[in-house]
Amino acid sequence: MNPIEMNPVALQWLLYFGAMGLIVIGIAGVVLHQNIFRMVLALAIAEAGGNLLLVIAGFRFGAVAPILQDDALQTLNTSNMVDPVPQAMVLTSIVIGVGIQALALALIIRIHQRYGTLNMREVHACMMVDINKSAAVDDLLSAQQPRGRRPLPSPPESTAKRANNE
Amino acid sequence: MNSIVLNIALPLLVAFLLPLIHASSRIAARITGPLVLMVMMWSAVIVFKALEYPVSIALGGFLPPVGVSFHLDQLALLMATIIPLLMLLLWPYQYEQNLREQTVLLLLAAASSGLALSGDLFNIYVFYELISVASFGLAAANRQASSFAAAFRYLLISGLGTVLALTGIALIYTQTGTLNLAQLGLLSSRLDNPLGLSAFALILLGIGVKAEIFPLNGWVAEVYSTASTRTSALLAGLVSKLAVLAIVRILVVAYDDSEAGLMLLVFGVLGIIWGEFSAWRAQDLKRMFAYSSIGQLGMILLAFSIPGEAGMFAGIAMMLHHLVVKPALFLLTEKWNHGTDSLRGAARLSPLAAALFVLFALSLIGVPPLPGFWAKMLLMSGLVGMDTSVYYIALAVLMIATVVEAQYLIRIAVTLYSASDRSSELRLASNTGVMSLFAVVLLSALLTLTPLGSKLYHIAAESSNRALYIRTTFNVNPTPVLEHKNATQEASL
Amino acid sequence: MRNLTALLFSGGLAFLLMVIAWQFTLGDAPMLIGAAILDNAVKEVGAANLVTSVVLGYRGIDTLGEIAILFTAATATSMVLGSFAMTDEASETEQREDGSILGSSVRLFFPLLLTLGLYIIVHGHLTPGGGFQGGVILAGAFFLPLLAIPGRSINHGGIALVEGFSGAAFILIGLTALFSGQAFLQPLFEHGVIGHLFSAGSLPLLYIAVGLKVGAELSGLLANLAGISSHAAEAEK
Amino acid sequence: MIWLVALMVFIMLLAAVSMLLVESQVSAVALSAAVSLALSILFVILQAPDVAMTEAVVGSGLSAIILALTLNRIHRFKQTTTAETENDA
Repeated sequence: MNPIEMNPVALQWLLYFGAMGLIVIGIAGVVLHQNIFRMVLALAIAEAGGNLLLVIAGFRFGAVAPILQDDALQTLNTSNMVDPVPQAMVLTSIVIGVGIQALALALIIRIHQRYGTLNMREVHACMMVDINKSAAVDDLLSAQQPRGRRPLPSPPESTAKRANNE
Repeated sequence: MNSIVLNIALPLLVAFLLPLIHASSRIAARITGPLVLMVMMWSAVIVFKALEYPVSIALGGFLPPVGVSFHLDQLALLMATIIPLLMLLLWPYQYEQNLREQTVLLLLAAASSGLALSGDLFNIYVFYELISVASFGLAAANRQASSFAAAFRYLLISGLGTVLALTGIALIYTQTGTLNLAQLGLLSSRLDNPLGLSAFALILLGIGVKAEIFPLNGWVAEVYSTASTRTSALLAGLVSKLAVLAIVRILVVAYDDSEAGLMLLVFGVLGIIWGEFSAWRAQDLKRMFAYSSIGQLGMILLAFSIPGEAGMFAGIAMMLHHLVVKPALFLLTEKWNHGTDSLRGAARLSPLAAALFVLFALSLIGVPPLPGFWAKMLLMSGLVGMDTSVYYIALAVLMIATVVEAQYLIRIAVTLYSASDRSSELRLASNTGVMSLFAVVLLSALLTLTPLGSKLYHIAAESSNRALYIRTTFNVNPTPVLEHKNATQEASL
Repeated sequence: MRNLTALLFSGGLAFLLMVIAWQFTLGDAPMLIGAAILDNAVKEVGAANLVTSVVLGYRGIDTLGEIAILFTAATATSMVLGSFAMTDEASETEQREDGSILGSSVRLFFPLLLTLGLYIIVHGHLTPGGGFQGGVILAGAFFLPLLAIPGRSINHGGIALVEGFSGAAFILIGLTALFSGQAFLQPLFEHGVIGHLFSAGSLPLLYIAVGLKVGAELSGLLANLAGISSHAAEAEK
Repeated sequence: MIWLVALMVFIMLLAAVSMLLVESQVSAVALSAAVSLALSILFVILQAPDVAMTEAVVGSGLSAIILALTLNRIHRFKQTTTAETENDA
């Protein structure tokens, strides 16, 4: 593939559009979606958008990948390469992202076991009930109350078979 | 000087090996963590003492700006000393099955030290992420259903912050082609445009998640009331300050104009209003302190938004004051974890804890002889000194917030000392030992106010000196700080 | 309140993105440290893959932070799912059907994936790929049999051993440089001939450490998420 | 070449949007893997083979596996509990 034949302006707009689009879609998903599993997916999408933006930051028209192979190993010509620094940063950030995602999924498994739901609003309500219970504060008086609607009735613990908390 | 990297390498090394140490000898595993923290403190103190002027060390032997560099100045080393000290105080000594928690705490110590020392934008991001993941783990360590849910919500908000910060870093890199803070300082004219400022806003919001910045602080009350008190104390006391420190470094070095500072001011004022009024309405101590810490963090941001030495001085003073007071107050909630009404007459059952509460509360409000008063005084005089209407509005908000703060803290104090109408089963707050240590620190700060103040002023002058930072990193003529005082004033003009 | 905050937040974000989109200058962004690295990396580090020389040389501390993050995430995951991985879902082993075809094909794949992963790790300084990519493939190689062959359990002690020592190896290589009078994480040894397998000083060693660390971390993580019983956790009790 | 980029960006954004809107969780996982795949092709075009490889291996491999494992575990849990409640009734 010959990068020179690309139309630079259109290409750059397309790529920026793609990266910004991913970030916006991802953030919108996290803010608006009610399913916690889907929120984790949306977060990964937003992170991917950030990564794409970084790689675009290092891209040069007409440049090649920053790896010396075949002929270039003889000449050691590194002048027409794309910037390797953003690529290294993206490598780091992808791995960080997957670590955080795994932790989020572990938390989802536990939340689902204890509260029996994947709906963020219900999870939040159950959590507030638990917090208020442990603080021995009346629900209606709680400072958290005006945040949303009244807490849902007690979490479906009976079906969720509360894990033994030794 | 190079040996300061041990503060990062050693806790990481031990954290990696801790499961193996545990498998061979449990006693060794139990003492390793505190031992490592002591070594860290020792190494930080040694470097701190030997430091006459700021030094930059190049990691991997690649000179900045190409490689990652650490910036060692008094502020960074002060934090590097405080981190292991605070962790030693809040270390979970008595629990049995806490191998993983200890591992995570060591990782948190390493990441915190790295964040305090780092002089590279992306390196700051990496250490910040390490702090994030470690604090998610600590938030969930309680293993209650509610703490899982709180940790998950914390993770999501933090994840959003990560994306924003990463976008901000990408924008800065697009504009300048570098990541080194000092070089960003040299190129700050390229960042003095809407794009550069929005990059700063993104990083501010992203890193600000840990600093409990206004729109992204939904997690604060949830996590602090579900996690263990030690974790709350660590997150509110240490992690939030480190996030603020990272933001301030970027602000001071790379954004030497008023707009970025104004952004800090706006978020600070919003945080003060939201935090203090929510705290006023809170019905139990944990959430009250959580919201009040949002307000306090807002004040700290407000202080750092004042350009020059005055703002840095006020900010560092408020930061250190909050660092001592807030963990102590959180330790208090370990036993007093019920609604405020149940605290009626608790002073008779545990007089020491109640007295300590009153001491810390008065200092937090800013009652004259106590250190908190001087910190707030610095902030107010800094705001007045700016002589701009925006800062006067901020001052008015600060005054009102102080009244609100006084109202709810004194309400608690009165409840503590009022006659109880029922036989309460409250016992002595269990951590009065550690709390008294915090009180001793606070009171000794009071006794040594003059030398402490001049030392802090010295630190503030050094770390608000942008020219010095840049010169240090590029290792041109490292000269003692005092000669640069004039240069600071010129730079701030 | 919550909706208001969300609205404020998204409004501010949309404004920011508008500013960004409006301000973007089309054309080449400045390249400062990138250009310096391209000029010097071959003689300073000696790796044919310049991304590797950035990842392990110029920004080695970031990589250390990154494996630490993965380790923290794995530790926190086992803290969350932890010792009662089995108690909640006691019946899971019986639910897995005995897929003999699946099992034998997995047995066939195992050495293939293992070789591929190791190849990618060892050639990280020459070709695209390296410790992370190879580590992920290694984790896949060790995890697939667990999924496909019933009754197979993972050796958590072995995983802890590998992840502990490989992580320690990375730091110790860095500390060796420090104590021999150089900077922390400075590449060691002679560079050798660029493009050869044994070149680029200590970089291949670092990448092997990273690969093993990532592989061990991720296989533990996968096993944990899949709910496969952990001997180590029970032993810990 | 530009058409390939346009196609990839289009596929990526489409998959991302439908990932949020689609009903089934399993398809959402598959769509997020598709986003990663399109993204890794973009990385190849942007001369970043290292990143492309990582994104392909991590994004559409590892990430999809851990998501699927989680779904499997949640689903299995749901089945066992509903069976139990039926028995109780």
